[in-house]
Amino acid sequence: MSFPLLTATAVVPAVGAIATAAVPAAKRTAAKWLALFFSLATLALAAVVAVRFNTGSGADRYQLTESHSWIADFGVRYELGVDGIGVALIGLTALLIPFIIVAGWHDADPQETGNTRWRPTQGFFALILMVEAMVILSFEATDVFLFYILFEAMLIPMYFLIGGFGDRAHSGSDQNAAAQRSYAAVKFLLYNLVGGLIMLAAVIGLYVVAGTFSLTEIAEMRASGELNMATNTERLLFLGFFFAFAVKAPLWPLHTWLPNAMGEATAPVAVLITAVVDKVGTFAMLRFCLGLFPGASEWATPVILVLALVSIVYGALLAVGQRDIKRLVAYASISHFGFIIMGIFAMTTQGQSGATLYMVNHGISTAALMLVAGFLISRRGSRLIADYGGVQKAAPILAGTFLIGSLATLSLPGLAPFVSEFLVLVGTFARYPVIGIIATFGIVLGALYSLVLYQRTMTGPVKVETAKMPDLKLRELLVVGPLIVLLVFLGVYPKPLTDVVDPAVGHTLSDVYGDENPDPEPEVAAK
Amino acid sequence: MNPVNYLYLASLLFAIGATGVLIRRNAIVVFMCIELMLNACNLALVAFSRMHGNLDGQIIAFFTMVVAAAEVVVGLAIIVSLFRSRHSASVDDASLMKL
Amino acid sequence: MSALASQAVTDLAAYTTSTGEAVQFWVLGTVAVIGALCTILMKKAVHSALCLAGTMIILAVFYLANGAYFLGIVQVVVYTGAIMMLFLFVVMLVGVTAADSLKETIKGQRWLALLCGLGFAVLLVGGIGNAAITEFNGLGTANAGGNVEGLAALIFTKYVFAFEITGALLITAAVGAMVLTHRERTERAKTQRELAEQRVREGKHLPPLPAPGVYARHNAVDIAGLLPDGTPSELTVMKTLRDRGQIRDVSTEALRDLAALEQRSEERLGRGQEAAK
Amino acid sequence: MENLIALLVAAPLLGAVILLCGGRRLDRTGHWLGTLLALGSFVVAALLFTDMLGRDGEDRAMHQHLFSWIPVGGFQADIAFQLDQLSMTFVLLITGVGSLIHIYSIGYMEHDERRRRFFGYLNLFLAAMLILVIADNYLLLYVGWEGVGLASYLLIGFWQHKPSAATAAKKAFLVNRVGDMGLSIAIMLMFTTFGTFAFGDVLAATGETSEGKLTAIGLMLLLAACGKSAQVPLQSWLGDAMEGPTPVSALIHAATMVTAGVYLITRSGAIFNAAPDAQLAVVIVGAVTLLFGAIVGCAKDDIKKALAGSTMSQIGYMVLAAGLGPIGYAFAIMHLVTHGFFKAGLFLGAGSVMHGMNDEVDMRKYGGLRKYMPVTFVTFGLGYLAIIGFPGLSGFWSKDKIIEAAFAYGDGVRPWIFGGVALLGAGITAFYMTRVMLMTFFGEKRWQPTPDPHKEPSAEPAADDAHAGEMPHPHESPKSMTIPMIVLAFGSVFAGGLFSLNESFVHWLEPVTAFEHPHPVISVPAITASTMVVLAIGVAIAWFMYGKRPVPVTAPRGSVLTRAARRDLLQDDFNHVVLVRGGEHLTRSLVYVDHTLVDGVVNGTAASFGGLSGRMRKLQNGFARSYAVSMLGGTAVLVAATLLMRAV
Repeated sequence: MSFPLLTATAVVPAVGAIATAAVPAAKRTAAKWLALFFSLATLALAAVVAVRFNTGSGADRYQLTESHSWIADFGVRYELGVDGIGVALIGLTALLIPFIIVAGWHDADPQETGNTRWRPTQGFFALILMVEAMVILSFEATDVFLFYILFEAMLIPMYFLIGGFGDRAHSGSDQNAAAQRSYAAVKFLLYNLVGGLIMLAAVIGLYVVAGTFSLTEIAEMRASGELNMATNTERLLFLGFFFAFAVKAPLWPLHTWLPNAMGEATAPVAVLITAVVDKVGTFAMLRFCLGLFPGASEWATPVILVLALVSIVYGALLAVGQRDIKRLVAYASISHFGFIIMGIFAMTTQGQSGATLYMVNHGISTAALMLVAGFLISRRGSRLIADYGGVQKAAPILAGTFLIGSLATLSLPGLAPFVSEFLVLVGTFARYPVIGIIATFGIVLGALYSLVLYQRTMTGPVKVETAKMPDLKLRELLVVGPLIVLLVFLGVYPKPLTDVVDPAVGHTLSDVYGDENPDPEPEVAAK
Repeated sequence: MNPVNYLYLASLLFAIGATGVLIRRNAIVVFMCIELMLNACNLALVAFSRMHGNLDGQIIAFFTMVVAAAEVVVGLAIIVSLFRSRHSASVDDASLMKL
Repeated sequence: MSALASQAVTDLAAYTTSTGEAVQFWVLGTVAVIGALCTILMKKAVHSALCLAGTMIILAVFYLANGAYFLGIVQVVVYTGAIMMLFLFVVMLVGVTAADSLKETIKGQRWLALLCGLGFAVLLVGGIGNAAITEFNGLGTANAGGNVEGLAALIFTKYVFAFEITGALLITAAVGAMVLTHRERTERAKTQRELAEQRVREGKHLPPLPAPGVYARHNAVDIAGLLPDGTPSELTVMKTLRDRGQIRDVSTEALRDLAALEQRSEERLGRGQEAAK
Repeated sequence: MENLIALLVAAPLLGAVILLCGGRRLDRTGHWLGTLLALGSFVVAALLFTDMLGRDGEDRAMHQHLFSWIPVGGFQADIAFQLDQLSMTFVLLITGVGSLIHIYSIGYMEHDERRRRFFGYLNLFLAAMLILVIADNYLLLYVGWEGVGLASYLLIGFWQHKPSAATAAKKAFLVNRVGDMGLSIAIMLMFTTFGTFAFGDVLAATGETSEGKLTAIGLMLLLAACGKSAQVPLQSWLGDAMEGPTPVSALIHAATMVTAGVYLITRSGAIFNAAPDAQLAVVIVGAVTLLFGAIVGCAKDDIKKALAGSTMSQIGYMVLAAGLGPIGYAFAIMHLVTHGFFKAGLFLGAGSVMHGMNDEVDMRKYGGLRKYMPVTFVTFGLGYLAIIGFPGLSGFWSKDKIIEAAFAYGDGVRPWIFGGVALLGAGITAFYMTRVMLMTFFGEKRWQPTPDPHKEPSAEPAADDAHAGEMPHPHESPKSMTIPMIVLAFGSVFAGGLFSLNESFVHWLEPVTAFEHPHPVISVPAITASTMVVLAIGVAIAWFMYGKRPVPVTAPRGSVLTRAARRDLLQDDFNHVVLVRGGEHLTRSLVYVDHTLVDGVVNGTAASFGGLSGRMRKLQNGFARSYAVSMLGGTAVLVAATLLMRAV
């Protein structure tokens, strides 16, 4: 029995959460450092996982596996294992959390001093770490039931993070702000709970049909042909799972919770939502929808592709129409999630590798843009684009980083998102040319909302309020700098990532297509 | 005649008692109706014991009476104290369960 | 009595009963049903109680006819004798209240109730008929050693625990009843002086309440006395009657009398004027 | 030697990184560093060029494979460079002109406190442009393609405090993005068709697929070219791009970036050769733009906008030539190079004039400047002669050849139509360039006090209020500005002749772009002669209109065409009404829909559940008797159920 590495990656942040929560009220700063330390420790462990992960051709699909009986009566097992996709996303999560913590360093400082029993800061960071633990474990779970538990459980800390620690920059009275905040939090919770409920039904149905929750066992049964699932059953179960993931992802028309949640939450929490938690949805589509119900996935592909297409265009258009910086970023994310889902269900190597890369890159780029936007908002105290202008004059570094974030969002070549977006487009185009071409319009719209945002906030005549705006402080620079470096690096040399991801994508596609080559052959045989 | 008729009679009385419980507002009358239902049961039990040719049915009926007595005692006591506190013996006045 | 009983015992073990019993059943059964109906339909609780008592006695007779002599007697003694009397006491205690009226206050309650009742009856009858019990073996063997002995044997052997527990139950009930109804006086009773002072303090009606019917040339306690302007005053009638809503209002006829009196005096005065001329 | 290729890009890229991340401490030295690195890149280019000359025609192409970029399944993208004669030509042009303009900017941007940043952007542009021309596959080309777009975005919007500049920058980027869409679709098509998008493999395999596919690819590439090279219908951004500093206009929007489209088409020659329909489309676009730009150029009073129109039209010539196929490629590139010289020279001259005139851009407020800034006058004049195709100067050699080739295009009416258009274009060019020349340097002074820059922002920022309201006193610009102009003037005089010397340029390019001699429908001398005539007519008209009569300071109302041309032939109004307004309405309505419909459905369900539970709540009326009813009912149901069970 070797050292349970995967468990450790989840336990460390969980312990950190408890420890942080236990820090007495007076020692607020200590709590922050403690949380940061634990998140960094998690990052180190994630690095170890990435190193230990074998990307060789002969390597098995799930590695570093652990398996213990949990609820014997229902055959529920505590089964962990990572494939390349999991490794990539664990890496992303473990990487982003420290930045989120540093970015939110002062977000949860209590406004009214003196109240010694009131410990918001501890709670804030503890909740973030708790989310990290659950997300990482859900990337590792190979037991459907275990995954479901985590999938649902991570809603609770998210709920408190959204409802409890709102954005202080808010137009309107405090009560108004509080009302909107709790509305957003409840909306987030309800949407995801409904999805989860339907998924639960599907999970039970799966158990009835397959008699086990274990991905690996089901895969074996499928391979040996023991698993005889009626076509309709499979489709219903698939829909049950997909609905939950589509809410989480979010896919049009189930997206409306995201703008509220991201708008009302603090910027770091917004990043946590869109860059980390939502990825569980798209990741689960790859691992569970395709892995468990390949036939149904193929059956549903056309509809899903159309929905994804709608998300892309619709999200981008709404982003153009937004007045609120954070809502704009939220709608941009909806558009990007459209790309991810399109790549997944294009069912080509390029598409799915692109989608996986997209998850990582979108995480990083959105984090960069959103966190800078958060710094900007915290300076001016307003989320309305109209309140800004000429910031570039007062705070060139802030403007520069903001510009790079925007450029990453519009997936400029040379930055990471371009690689993934182009892969997705190529992968889709190879099988569904029309959809691919329409999706390509997305890059124009992407440029539109990104540049409009930059132009309205950063350029133009200097406004009185923005004239004296201070530039990025060291702490903020420490958050944004590495992210930007990472964006450039992954844009120029994404090979390390693709090497990890590709075998996993191969396995996923072999779930659907068996041994035959999933990609359509080019017309002219390549030399 | 077939003693089954006793059972028919019993069920008839029982139904009447139940209806009474439902339509009367005076707690005392409601109680009487309950007593009526109990008696109907007793009648049925007695008839059963005759049919099966053993006395167990009568024993149960006997116990029923005892329980009924106890119930009446307590119940009427409740009614009295209720009347003292609210000057009314209407079951509808005690509608505090309303949301 | 015992002879009749032994007579009954002999012909009990049969597939059908004697015509005598049949006649008895049909006659008394009808009465019992009517009694039950009266119980739930009578407006006054007292009447309901009496009807119920009647029904119970009839049931006692049926017990006897079914060979349950002990129960028959107990029925008469315990139920009709004790429980029903208890009921009557409580009825007296509580008195007549507005709850007595049969007018329904909850919308649709009555129809629903009737529906359920009828449906239930039909179901039970149907069920029993459906069970189709044709033959039955009477209590001849069971009652051979006498009914009471048979019961005693069972109670003190097979059902002894249940028996003990019912005993406990009865005691508990008795205690419970006492606890519920008994009210401990916690403070000293007020003297008349104190009461008077309290009345003065609260500005209540100071002098003794006017007797009923005093100003209205009536002398029944349930008639409100009239104020000088001829309107009746509730105050003059005792509280219990007021609570029961048993106030006979005679103000109208009193006013008519007044009018008549004035007319007559008019006539007299008129005559007086003529005399003056 | 081949390993030096990467150095071409590395040098300016390094400069960009250092200058943009360096911070204020580099403010004093930054511009020198940038210029040095640009020159370094030029030196490397020269070395490679000499090395290349050393070899013989066929194996002059050099390759350098750095590393595998995106390896995913069959999708293999590499960071790899290919330097053949075509690329070499561009590299020399870019680094050469680029370095000159770096030097010019040192003087030009002297008063701008953000000069370091400016040079950083310039270096970034050089790097991107070099990547574009030395990439060995379409995807890497795409990187450079968007890179130059970014650089031009940054440089057009360099004076961000001016809303007009920011808007122009955004517009340029967006319009380019539309073109980029074409490029990316083309790449996807190539991938699905050939399974690769490396130049070598694709261009070699064109024979193996259907003409339809190739036509589709060709049209997509054309769309890309239209975006980048400001061809109709995507030309609208170039005029506004003049908001940028003049050196930027000279380098990016005259000499190099805007010619990327021509490079793309020439580079993909094999595809176009196999798809005549696509070629025809290219030719038509070129011809239309040629006239469009020329007409716009005639009407503009803003000197830079006039030059921008001319650029558009000249690139129209190149695209036209590139569309002609093997008979045209070489001349397209040749005109591209010569144009690079003289148009850059003209822009720098314009910049120098504005420099002397307190940043006045309206030619109607110039006049008689030749005495005051002789160097500028001479260099500008030489550029002028070159562009109108005065015999013996660069423009003459390149443009005349294009006209010939146009007359040799296809059969039937085509040669007449396109040849005629090209000829007409030459005439109009002569007209508007003469107009610019006369209005600027001849005639009497029409100088006006400088307007307050804050009221109507002029193209230049050095709008320090010192100038406001005072009369301009034109003076010659500093050496750092004049020297590049002189060098470029030399180029515009001699380059054409040099290239045409026993067709050296054509032969130089022949291995890359196959070459056939054009066979015009009318004899070459006739064409040359008619060109001369048309040219003379154009100049004469201009002289009568602007030379003899005094030029009014406020523009006359002019004919319908003139007014339309002043507004870019109403093309912008169309965009504004259809795209901008329509888009705004679309997004607004969508926002509304999202809030009411999509969100409303969900909220509606929630509300309905609330109402339902409210009604259920009524059942809990608290009356024991009604509860009892339900109990009895329930019991009845149970009994019924049991009975049924028994019965069944």
